[in-house]
Amino acid sequence: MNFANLANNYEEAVAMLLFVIGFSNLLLQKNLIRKIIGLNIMDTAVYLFLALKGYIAGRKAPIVVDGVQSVKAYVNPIPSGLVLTGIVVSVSVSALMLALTIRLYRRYHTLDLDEITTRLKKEGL
Amino acid sequence: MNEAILAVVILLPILGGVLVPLLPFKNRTQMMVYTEGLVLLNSALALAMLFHRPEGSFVLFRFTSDLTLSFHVDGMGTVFAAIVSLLWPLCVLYAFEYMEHEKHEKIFFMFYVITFGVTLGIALAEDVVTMYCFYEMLTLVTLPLIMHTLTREAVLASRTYLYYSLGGAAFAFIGVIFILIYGKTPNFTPGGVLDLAAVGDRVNILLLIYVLCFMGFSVKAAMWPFSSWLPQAGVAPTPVTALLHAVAVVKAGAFAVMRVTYFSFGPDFVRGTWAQHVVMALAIFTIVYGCSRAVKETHIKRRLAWSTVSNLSYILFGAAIMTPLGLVGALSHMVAHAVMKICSFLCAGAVICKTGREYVHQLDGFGRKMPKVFAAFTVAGLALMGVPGLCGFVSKWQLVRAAVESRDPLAYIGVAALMISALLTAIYMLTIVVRAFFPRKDFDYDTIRDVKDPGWKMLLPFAIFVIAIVAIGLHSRPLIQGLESIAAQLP
Amino acid sequence: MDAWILLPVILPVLAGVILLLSLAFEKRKNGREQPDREPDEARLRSLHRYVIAVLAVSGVLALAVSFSGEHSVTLFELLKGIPVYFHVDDISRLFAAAISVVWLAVAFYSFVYMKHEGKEQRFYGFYLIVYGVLMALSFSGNLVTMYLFYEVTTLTSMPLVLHNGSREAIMAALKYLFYSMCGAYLGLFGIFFLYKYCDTLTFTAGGTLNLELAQGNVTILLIAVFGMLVGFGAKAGMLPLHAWLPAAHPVAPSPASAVLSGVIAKAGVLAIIRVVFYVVGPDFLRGTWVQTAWMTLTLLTVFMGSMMAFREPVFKKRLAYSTVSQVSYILFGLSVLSPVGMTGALLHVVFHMVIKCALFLTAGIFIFQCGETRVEQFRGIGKQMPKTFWCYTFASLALIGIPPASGFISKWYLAQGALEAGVGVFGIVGPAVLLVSALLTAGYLLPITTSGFFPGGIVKHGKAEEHGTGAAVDRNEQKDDGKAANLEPPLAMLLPLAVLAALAILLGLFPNPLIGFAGKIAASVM
Amino acid sequence: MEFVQNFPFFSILLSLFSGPLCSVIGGKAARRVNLAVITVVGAMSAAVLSFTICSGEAYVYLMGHFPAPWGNEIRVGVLEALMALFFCVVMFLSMVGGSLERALEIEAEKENLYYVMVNLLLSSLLALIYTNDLFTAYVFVEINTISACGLIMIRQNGRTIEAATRYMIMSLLGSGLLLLGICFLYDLTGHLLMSNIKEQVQILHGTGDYHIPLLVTVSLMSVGIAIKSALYPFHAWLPDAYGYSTLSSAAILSSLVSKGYIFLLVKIFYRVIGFDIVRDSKIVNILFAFGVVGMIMGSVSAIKEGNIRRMIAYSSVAQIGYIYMGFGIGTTAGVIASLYHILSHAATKSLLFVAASGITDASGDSTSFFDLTGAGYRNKLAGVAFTVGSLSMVGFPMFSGFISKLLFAQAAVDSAYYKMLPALIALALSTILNAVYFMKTVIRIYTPVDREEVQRRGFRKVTFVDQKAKSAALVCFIVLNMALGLCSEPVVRLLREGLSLFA
Repeated sequence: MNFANLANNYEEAVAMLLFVIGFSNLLLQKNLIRKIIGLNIMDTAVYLFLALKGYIAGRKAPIVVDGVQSVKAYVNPIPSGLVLTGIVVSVSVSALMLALTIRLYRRYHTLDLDEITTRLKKEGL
Repeated sequence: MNEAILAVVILLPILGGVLVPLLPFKNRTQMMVYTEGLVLLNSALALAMLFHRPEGSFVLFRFTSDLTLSFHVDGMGTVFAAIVSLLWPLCVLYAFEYMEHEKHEKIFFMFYVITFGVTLGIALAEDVVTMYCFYEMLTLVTLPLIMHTLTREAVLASRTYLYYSLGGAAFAFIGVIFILIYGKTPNFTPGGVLDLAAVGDRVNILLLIYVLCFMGFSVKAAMWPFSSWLPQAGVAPTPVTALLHAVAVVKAGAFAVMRVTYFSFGPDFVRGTWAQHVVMALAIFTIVYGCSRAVKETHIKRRLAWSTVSNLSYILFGAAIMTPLGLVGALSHMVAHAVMKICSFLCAGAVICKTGREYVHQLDGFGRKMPKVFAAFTVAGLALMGVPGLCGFVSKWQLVRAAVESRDPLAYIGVAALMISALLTAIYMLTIVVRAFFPRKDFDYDTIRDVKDPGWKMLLPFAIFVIAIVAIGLHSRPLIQGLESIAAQLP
Repeated sequence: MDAWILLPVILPVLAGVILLLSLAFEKRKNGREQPDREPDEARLRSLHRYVIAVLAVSGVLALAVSFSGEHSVTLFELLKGIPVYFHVDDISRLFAAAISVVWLAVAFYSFVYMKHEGKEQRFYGFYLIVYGVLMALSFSGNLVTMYLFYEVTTLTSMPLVLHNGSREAIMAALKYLFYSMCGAYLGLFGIFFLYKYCDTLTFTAGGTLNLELAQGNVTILLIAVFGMLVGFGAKAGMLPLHAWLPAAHPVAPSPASAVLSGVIAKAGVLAIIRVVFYVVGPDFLRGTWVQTAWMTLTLLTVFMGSMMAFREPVFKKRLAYSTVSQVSYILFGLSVLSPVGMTGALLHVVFHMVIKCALFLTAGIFIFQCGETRVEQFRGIGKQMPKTFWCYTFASLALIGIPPASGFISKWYLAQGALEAGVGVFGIVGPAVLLVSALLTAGYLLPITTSGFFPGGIVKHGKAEEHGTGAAVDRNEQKDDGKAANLEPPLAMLLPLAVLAALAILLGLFPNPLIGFAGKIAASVM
Repeated sequence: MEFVQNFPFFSILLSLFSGPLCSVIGGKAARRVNLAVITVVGAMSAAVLSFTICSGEAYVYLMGHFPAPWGNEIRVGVLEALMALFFCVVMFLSMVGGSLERALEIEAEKENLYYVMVNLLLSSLLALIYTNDLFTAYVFVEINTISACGLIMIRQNGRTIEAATRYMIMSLLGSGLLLLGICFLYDLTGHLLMSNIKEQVQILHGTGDYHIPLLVTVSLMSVGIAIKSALYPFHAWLPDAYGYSTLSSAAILSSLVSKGYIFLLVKIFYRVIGFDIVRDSKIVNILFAFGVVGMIMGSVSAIKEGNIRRMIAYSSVAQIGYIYMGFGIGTTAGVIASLYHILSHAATKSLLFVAASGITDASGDSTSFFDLTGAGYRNKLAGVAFTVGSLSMVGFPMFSGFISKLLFAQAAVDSAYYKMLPALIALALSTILNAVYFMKTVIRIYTPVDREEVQRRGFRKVTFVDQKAKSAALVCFIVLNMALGLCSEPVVRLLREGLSLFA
């Protein structure tokens, strides 16, 4: 393995690290709120990654203020657009998750999903 | 002759059977006349068709361009179809008397008649897919017949039957797929259809698949280790056990094995390989195993069922010899076993139905009270043992001849197994006979005062079967010649 | 076509079937009436007449068939190339004649004896059928036909064994059945192989084995033949399938035991003769391990049978073991595969048939008259039934082989055959075993005579009816009764016994025609 | 350009906007709107299908005026149109079949919200089917997830909420991986349109550059979608979600939602990466292994289950295992078998759910196994339908399951040794296991109980007239199933054509 590239691409590495942190939180945490936080970290990591990819050092956003320059002067706007879309998606998903969590908490007064499952079994539903 | 009749004989009982519970019969007799008439008509049609075999084939339906439901009569199909067509009317007749006291008669006869059509479908199938389809269907339409009494036992038995059968079919299915892919054609062709060029270096895989397929189909033929469903299924009413579990269903399994062995994979492909030895060893083991279980069993129908297990493996053994003579042996035992086992089952059924006694030790002195039934039973028992002059000897002779000619040491062991099995057969059949005819010195006949011979509807089948047993035994020439001509088609 | 030679087969079988059917029919007519009721005297007498008439006619027919030249008849094809085929040759003659004579004699005897067993009609029905089947067996002209009638013999003779219906009898009958079946199937196993490797299964003196075909398959053929020897040996009481004999004989009615051990056991011998000398051919077996094993088995059986008989207190069982031993004499004679040995064997077939029947008939008389079955009960019995006892003594002497009684002749030939057959160590061991066995035979038969005539005190035996069947006599109480009762059986019982005993001696005195006949047979096959 | 070519876009748009529309109208009206939308979409899909069959090639539809590589595109071929049509049919029947349950189980004032979710689900499914843009696919995957979650939790009880939560969590894990995979691909190729990505990937593959990142990308996306479509062992949410949600939700979820994802995976394999590259990257072997294990384990869990709805749900796990096994075989024949199984399973599983509800209706609404005894006599049609569904699951000839089994087996035979035998044995074993639990149920519902027992428990008889909608749906399902089983050849041909257009 060539770790030299790791230093060059440290941003990507950070994004991946964040992704893993988020992913494992979402997967392993028992507490629902923490899971949701994990989810957000994970999504953010992806957006960070996308944003990094979309930015080329020294170029501007393609917002035309003072006349069109050469294409080389701007970065591709699509990645940024994707990030924005992604954020919308992740916000709505988080909202839904939180709503579900509230429902569960009202019903079972706990945020631990496993415990809820055992309660459900006791309920015999 | 028009090929469409092939489909007619299969569909007529299926449709006619469905009508049984729907038609507004005023009384039992009307239903009887309808059912018997239907079955007789269909048998007559089928036999007429078998005598003037239509040359071509009839395609009923196409799944895909190469998967069809198509029918064709050839020699082997003729044998099976003839057995079935001859036995069905008799058993329906018997069933009328037997079922008098059972509930849900109409449903029973519906499925009983449908099974006729499905069994003919297996016999007349032109290709391996058609046979597989009807094979599966057979499982399904016979299921309600086993469940018929709806006792806990019956439900359990039907479940076991279903699992075993479907499971077997699942493995057989693998074989069917291989035949479809590696065969030149899915149609049954004497000597097999495998395209050896396409097989290439996959011979061992194909042999493994053959073994799986053999074992899959032989589940219905109750080969060890898949034999335990058959004795359990004995809870069904006797017309079912007699006809289905001694002839139609189990023979369908054996028939399918013969089809894939001789007409799809091809005997030349398998002969002399480890696959042949595996299947033959299994068959040989079952021959002895079934008999030993029969000796241990005291419930009379279950005892006969174990005996069927053993006898079916005679057929499988014949099939596993994989020479034309082996086919002759297997087919002749198929015929012979059909008559003798159905006869003994019907006797057992008559006893159970008329007296409610089900265990061997309850049959003391019955020979004097039900002389006709037990005379028939004795003849059937002797035939099963292989006494010369009765049909069992003829088929056993053919089987052993094939085994000896094959010069395979394992086949020699098979011959020994046949002999052991014959001895065990003597034990489990003759103990019943001796008990019935020669009760203990102090036996009090008043305890079985109510026992007497059943009515003509039961006795007529007995008479016919006994005559058949003796006739085949004494004059086997035409039968064997016919079977040899079938085997002669093999390359 | 000489279809008439089947008359002695068909006639008794038909007659027997009619008896059985009329029994069933009558039962039906009488409804629930006690099925085991005693038939009245008149009925019984007509029954006896019927039986004797049938037997006599068929016996005469059988003799006529036997001694009117070569006959053969093909009935129909059982299987392709395997007809049901009858052929009368010398072996058939020997067996048919001997069986007919003995059968008739035992029938006379049973008329009286069977009174105390009951169910006569059933007994005679099967008795006649078995006779017919045995005739068919003797006349069988090929292996499959013989096998067919061999099986039928087993099946039809089984009811004779279980006649009295006790639990032991039924168990013994089943044992007999299954041993015989086991043997028959071993035989069938061999037949399958012989069918493949022989030119024909029709009996041909000297064998029909096709040695070219057999080339390379000798091992399996030898195994098959050995299986047949052991299998058919079952009926002849050869080791290892001998155990049915001692079980079946004590429980069967004495006439049945007599024919079982005198005649039916010989069916096994007949089958072995047919297989070895008429299908396989003695040359194929000579010097192989099969011959060695066969000889070993027979000698073991001879010795073991005698030993067991020696130790056995129940008289009929003792006789049964004796049969085990004696029939193996015959088999030993055959196994050496020499003409002299075979002559001896054939002679012993006839002699043993006569002698053993006689012995069993005496055993029956003891049971019938005194209800005694155990050897130690016979003390002093000779004084009350001297005629019976003399017959017993003569028969015993014949069996032991004391010159000039018949047994001597056959044993002489047997020993000589063994010595000159060139079978190595068996040439010495064989005669030695025969000698030891003869001594043992003397040891188990003669003490009965001595203690019967010389009880060493006053012992009186009562009639069976007075103290119940099988009960021991309380001798002390009867001591003062004065003169002991005459227990001599009725003439109908005594006469057949006397005839047989006389035959046992006379055949020994004038053996030459028989020896000539047997020698002719032996010469023809080797 | 012909007018009919606009239909895919119209159908997505129609269903998307009918969603918000439903939120402002009443429950009954919403229901009508919903059915109408499904019908119209179905009709349009049929028209598109016939158009594509006639034209014999796929076409690309520009969204807006930007051509590739900048604009967003829809791509329509035979396969897409067929799937869209089929999904509409199944959804329509499921909605009709479950109408009675919805009336009972959903609070009246929330009923219109349910249709919002259904319409959104439909639109997201259509978008997944038609889109040619990976990021659009991602967005609609999320919409799909959210609306499915709504479908689960619309019936309010603890189980459904818990199931919805679990479903969300698993789905989010999956879509996170998927998203990451898409980002990687974008990073590697600089494109989001599938066809453009494929060109670049082929070049990359040719040069051998970025071999490992490509492999990672493929695995990320495969695993992500596998998680979302409940491949064993990621199935924990599934039994609760299918078992306790309202009937039409269960039917739609089991037969459509997971299938939408799987279809997306097929598109990724064929249209984005290229199937030969996928095959060479050993990822198919992993899918194969999980598929085979899933086939067995799903059935084993189903056997142990005492609740009929959950049992059917577990059976879905096994069936999804079949589909992944088909991919895993790594041949086009295997993929066709899987695609056929998508159809066959959709038709069968929703049939089973509806039939099971018919059976439970006749057993005092108990889903417990023991209460079902004799239900086949109390509700004859449902009994027959359940039997048909079971037989199809067992792979009985004449029913759709048989054909897919046949296709799987044929595909397996032609594959490598080390896959052929496990695949065939697993097929056989799974058939047996299916037989065990399905036929056990069939036998149970046809085991009569005495009349007093029925009266005491208050079980009612259900006739055709009582539940017209459900009965009609059942009949249609049976016909659909048997049609797939008996006339499979045109369908398979379409699948084959469509797949060849993919490449």
